[in-house]
Amino acid sequence: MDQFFFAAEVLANGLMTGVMYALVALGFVLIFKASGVFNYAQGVLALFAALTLVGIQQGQIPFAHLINAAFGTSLHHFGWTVPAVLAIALTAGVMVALAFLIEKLVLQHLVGQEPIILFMATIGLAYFLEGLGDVMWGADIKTLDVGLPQGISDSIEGATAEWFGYGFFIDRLDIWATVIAALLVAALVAFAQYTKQGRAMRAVADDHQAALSVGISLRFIWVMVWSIAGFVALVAGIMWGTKSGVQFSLSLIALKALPVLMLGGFTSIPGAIVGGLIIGVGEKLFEFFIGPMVGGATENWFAYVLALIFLVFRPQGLFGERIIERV
Amino acid sequence: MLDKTEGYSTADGRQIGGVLMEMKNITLRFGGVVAIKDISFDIRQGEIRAIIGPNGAGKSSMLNVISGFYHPQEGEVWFKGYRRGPMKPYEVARLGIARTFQNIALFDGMSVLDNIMTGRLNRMKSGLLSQALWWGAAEREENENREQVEKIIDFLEIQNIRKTPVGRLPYGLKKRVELARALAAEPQILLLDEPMAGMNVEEKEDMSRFILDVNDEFGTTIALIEHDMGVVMDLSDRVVVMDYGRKIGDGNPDEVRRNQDVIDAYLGVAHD
Amino acid sequence: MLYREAGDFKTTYRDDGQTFPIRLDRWGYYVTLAVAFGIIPFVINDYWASAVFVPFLIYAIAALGLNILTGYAGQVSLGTGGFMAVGAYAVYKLMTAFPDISIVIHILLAGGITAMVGVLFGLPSLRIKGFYLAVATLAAQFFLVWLFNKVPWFYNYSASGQITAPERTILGQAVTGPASTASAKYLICLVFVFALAWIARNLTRGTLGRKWMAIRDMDIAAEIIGVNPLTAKLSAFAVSSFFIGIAGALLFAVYLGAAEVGEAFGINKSFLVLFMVIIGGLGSIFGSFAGAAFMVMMPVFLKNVLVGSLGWPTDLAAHIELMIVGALIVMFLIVEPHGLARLWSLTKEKLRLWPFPH
Amino acid sequence: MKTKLTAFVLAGMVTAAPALADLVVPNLSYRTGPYGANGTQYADGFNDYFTLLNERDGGIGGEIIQVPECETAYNTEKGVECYEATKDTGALVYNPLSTGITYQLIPKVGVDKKVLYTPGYGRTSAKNGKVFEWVFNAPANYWDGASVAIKYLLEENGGDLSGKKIALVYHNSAYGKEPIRTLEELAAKHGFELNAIPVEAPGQEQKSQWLQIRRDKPDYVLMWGWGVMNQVAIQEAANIRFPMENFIGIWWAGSEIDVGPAGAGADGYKSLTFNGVGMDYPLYDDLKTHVLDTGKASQGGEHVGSAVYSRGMYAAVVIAEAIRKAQELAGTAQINPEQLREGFENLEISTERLAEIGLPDFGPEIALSCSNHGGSGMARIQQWDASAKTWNLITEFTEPDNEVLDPLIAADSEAYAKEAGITPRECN
Repeated sequence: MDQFFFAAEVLANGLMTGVMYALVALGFVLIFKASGVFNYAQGVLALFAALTLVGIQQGQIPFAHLINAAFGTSLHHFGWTVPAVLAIALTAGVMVALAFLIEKLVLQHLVGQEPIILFMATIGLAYFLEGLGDVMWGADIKTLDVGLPQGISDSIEGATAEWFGYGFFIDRLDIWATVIAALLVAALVAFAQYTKQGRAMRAVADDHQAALSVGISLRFIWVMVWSIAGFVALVAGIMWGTKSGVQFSLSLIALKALPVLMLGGFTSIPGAIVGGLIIGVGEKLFEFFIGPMVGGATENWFAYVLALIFLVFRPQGLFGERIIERV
Repeated sequence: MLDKTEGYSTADGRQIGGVLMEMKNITLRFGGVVAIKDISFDIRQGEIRAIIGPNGAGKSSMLNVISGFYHPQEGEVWFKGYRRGPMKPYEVARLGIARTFQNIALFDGMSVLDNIMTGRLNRMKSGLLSQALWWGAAEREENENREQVEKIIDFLEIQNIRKTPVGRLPYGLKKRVELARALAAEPQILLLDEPMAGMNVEEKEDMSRFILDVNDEFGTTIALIEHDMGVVMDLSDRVVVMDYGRKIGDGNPDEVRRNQDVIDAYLGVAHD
Repeated sequence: MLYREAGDFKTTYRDDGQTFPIRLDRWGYYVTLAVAFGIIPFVINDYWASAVFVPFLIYAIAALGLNILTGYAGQVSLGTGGFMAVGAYAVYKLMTAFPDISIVIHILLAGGITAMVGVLFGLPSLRIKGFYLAVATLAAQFFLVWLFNKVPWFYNYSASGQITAPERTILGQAVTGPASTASAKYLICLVFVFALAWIARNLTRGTLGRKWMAIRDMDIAAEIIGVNPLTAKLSAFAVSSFFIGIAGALLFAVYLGAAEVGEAFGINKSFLVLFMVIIGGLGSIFGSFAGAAFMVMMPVFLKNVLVGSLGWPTDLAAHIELMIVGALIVMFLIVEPHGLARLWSLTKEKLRLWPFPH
Repeated sequence: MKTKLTAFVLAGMVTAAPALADLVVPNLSYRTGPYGANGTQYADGFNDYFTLLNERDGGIGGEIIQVPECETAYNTEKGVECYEATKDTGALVYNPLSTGITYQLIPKVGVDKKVLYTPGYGRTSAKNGKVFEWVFNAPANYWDGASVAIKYLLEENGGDLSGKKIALVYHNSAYGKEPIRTLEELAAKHGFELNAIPVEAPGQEQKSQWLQIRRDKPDYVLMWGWGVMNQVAIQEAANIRFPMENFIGIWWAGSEIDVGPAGAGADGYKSLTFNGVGMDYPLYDDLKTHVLDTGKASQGGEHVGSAVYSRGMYAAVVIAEAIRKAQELAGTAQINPEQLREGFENLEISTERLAEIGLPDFGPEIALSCSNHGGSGMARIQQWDASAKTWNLITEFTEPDNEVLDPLIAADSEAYAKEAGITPRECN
């Protein structure tokens, strides 16, 4: 019986981790759908967003280190702090500006290139943003606090202890993250379905040429999806940053999203969500039950191997259409 | 063992041999859609056999069945007197069936010469080690096959573009290179998928001449599908006419031209 | 008119098929070889060997290997780091188990073992294509690294899981271990690079190379003209992994001397080699060398300029270096997506006309 | 134009060499990459102490100390490049703060005749000076750390750990695997049950590991972590309400940034240490006058007094003392690496000497010899006070269980000697 409760607890935690994976994967899917770019920089975007948020919140002077090195000054902070909500809004603004710049300086010049070239360009972009984030805000670990609650939820523990005789430990931050991620996903789906811009975005995803011919501005759509992806990255950055501090490793969550994409398909929003949940639950359960038998630390490869095996049997992914080959 | 059925003589006096390939009651479905419905016909040694029909008639599907790319749900394909089981496309190629494609399927990253050389891949047997060291069989084979390929290059008059990457060629030349690649395989049957599609009159004439010359010079059996009826009638010995996945006519060009069903299909008379 | 093609006629197909059909190219090639074999070994010191030449040569092998798979056969792989690890651990096990056998044989065997592992992980390529395959090869990357970290047999049960290369000699000269000289390390890598580049050239100009390129350019058409996708793809994986395995073996045994799998053969290595191939030029042997040279030398160069010459703090320099590397990669892809190899051939075309541009 | 460019490129490839006359102590640091936050503090402490000596005393024995910094990003290839770039500039000693780079340099320093000093990290069995002539890892190594931690737990439990369950959460790398063998020996000796749980780098996600701990309910958890792994582990431990006072990290899992994100939840967390923390040492008065206030502090002196900064400074202190000793033995201020090695082998840092330096009780006494390159192996426990945001030292320096460790070190170093073909030298 205890085993069952342990499994249930791992499952619950896995589901919540899965939602976070889905959130990161969603950023990938949006950009891939609209521009065919496989955006490796998504993880670094999350890091950059979180760094910017902390920097604005704490009133850090951007590029202080560079200025100090160049002019021998010793600048650090403006000496004010910015309330969380305002800081988040400002950061979102920065992400939109960033999206605009990326479109202007990079994507525009790469129209019509092979997917692999676009992919490599985003890795280059990832390097650049990583360096930029460090130069702008410094490389030390920063604590991020936007007022999200942390720690075990006593009410859930109490309630489950009463019902099952076993108190479930659920992190309140995870609950909040799950709720916010779920809301964000719902909002994005609604946006894509019901707004004019959303429809334009889907039109572009279906057929660039046709979309152009009915008067949709490709550049506008690209700036828009990159902005949305930047915003998604900001949310992901806040969640992960609150948990473990804002630092370099945040950018590695991109690697967690890749198997989710394989499983769900690069173009499917529901695929990203379901894929995220499967990977989240799968890797936690595997590490918890099988991990100790094979020496543990399986989480890095398990998701990939699972996705690989799945793909061998279903090459089009979870929600992809069956591919009919033509000559 | 070739089929024992007698051949026939064409109007221009060429002697056509026995049955080389025979399609027996072929039916092909994609999900619920029937692309080919119970079609039978044969292709004889040395003839130019055309399959025609309006858009969506199932011509391309038929060609894909012959080339082994699609596997029909019902019916049999007989080749050189043996029933051909379900095979991978590359195994079919090794039986001696080569083809061209409607939407040119050349290897854009390679030169014209290399593209044509790929047609001879199945004749090159040197091992990995020999190739790695470029010693013995590998080099000898390369040069021998190069000679064969050069003959085809001369034949199709594309000497001057030998080293050009295929991606840079104009459409008409690409079609010719594709024909060269198929010929390089020295096939028993050459399948041509709309060889004249998208060409201007002059290019069409050139292509017709090459097809006739190939048949004449190498004695290659040719099966082609074509949308343009006029060209086909001048070119082919016998014609199968398809419409909506069914066969509505089969015979020499004159017979087909007189066939009421064929006239209806091409004039767009409603089916009932 | 510096660079001429005219007047260089070939009378046999054999001559026409040679690697450098143009006389000037041939001379350039001989001069490069003469310098590489005849001059550099006598002037090289530890710094140049460790910072530039040895890593350049080893990464050139890895880039050749990945270029065979990705550039020639069209199968994108992000598992290079994992396959290099196979080569490294294979050579380590062989070196310690059979100390009396020549290291050259060990390195070749390590390549062979990696080839087998490569074929195994290449099997999914028959069903999975494009980006899905690229991500799928990450499974190999992560799984292999985990495996070598986890199973003590691979690192001879040492306490920390680090592997250290013992000293081995060729013709009395130490090529691995601490006593190996800069020129010995350089020379063994150079010999491997020379031989493997020659093999890569031979394979890509012949039957196998055409099969790979046919699969790359249009896999369905290739199958219909008679290319068996199974053997074509798996042979690409095998040959590519053979090269990459040798690169991994050399990286560990000759260059690093000691390695820890997660650190030395992590995902960053996969990206690094892929960058080399793409910046150098997909489907080009020269490009593999150019890309490796660029990616090895650029960071060293930037670091020395920023820290050594400008005197910036090291962390700021490192961050700015990261930005410059990233920006250069993006810029390169924008300016010439076909890589340095294409730039080189464009330059040659310009030179052919120079100084008469019209 | 072309020659200019070539000259520029060549200039870029060759580093500027410091004047050969000074004492050169390269600082192979990492201020970027996954462990940059920790590496920065360590490098600052290391730099600042030498800056202090230069500013206040004019160097050591009248010789200015040069500390050229080279960024390794915790990457072994860059580490090798840094080593090669600096080794011909008269470098005396290397301290790369990376187990991976250390393993690479161990064979190299033997040939190039450079001292490798790896306090509290690197290859444990380098303590055996008979095999590792050029490597020093005083005052303590990982096996010492493991043993001191167990000893502390023994004391807590009245000398008996039998039947207790102890879990080891470790960074799945060479560094994290180091203590396992020792802990297994100790488990056999003291009858506790050891459960080793790896965390794959970087360690952003540890839910399943900590749920395993919640299920298995070990009495104590030890941790060998580095970088983000520490922060996440401490937070997850707080989440499963693991009693923090039963959670002990190695010294690399005992800095302010590790406990910071967990906030109040980290209160009571313990870690090993072999150096003091905080600003309550007389030395900091001098540091303030000569380094901080004059704007010469490395990176603006942001981290002065933190645990990792102090450890970097401590490494500099030991190196400086070894240089002093070497100068004394050699009778010249301008020493070479061989002489420095002699200095290390005859190094003695007594409590009095530490007090003289201005760092009373900052580290354990050190006395090295030809055969002992690792010192006494003493370490102590510190505990985090989340409300005051300080580390408090809660034990005195404790000796490890050498009865268990000595045979392990002998076995491991002999295995290395055999593999590398080294004949251990005689020491008398």
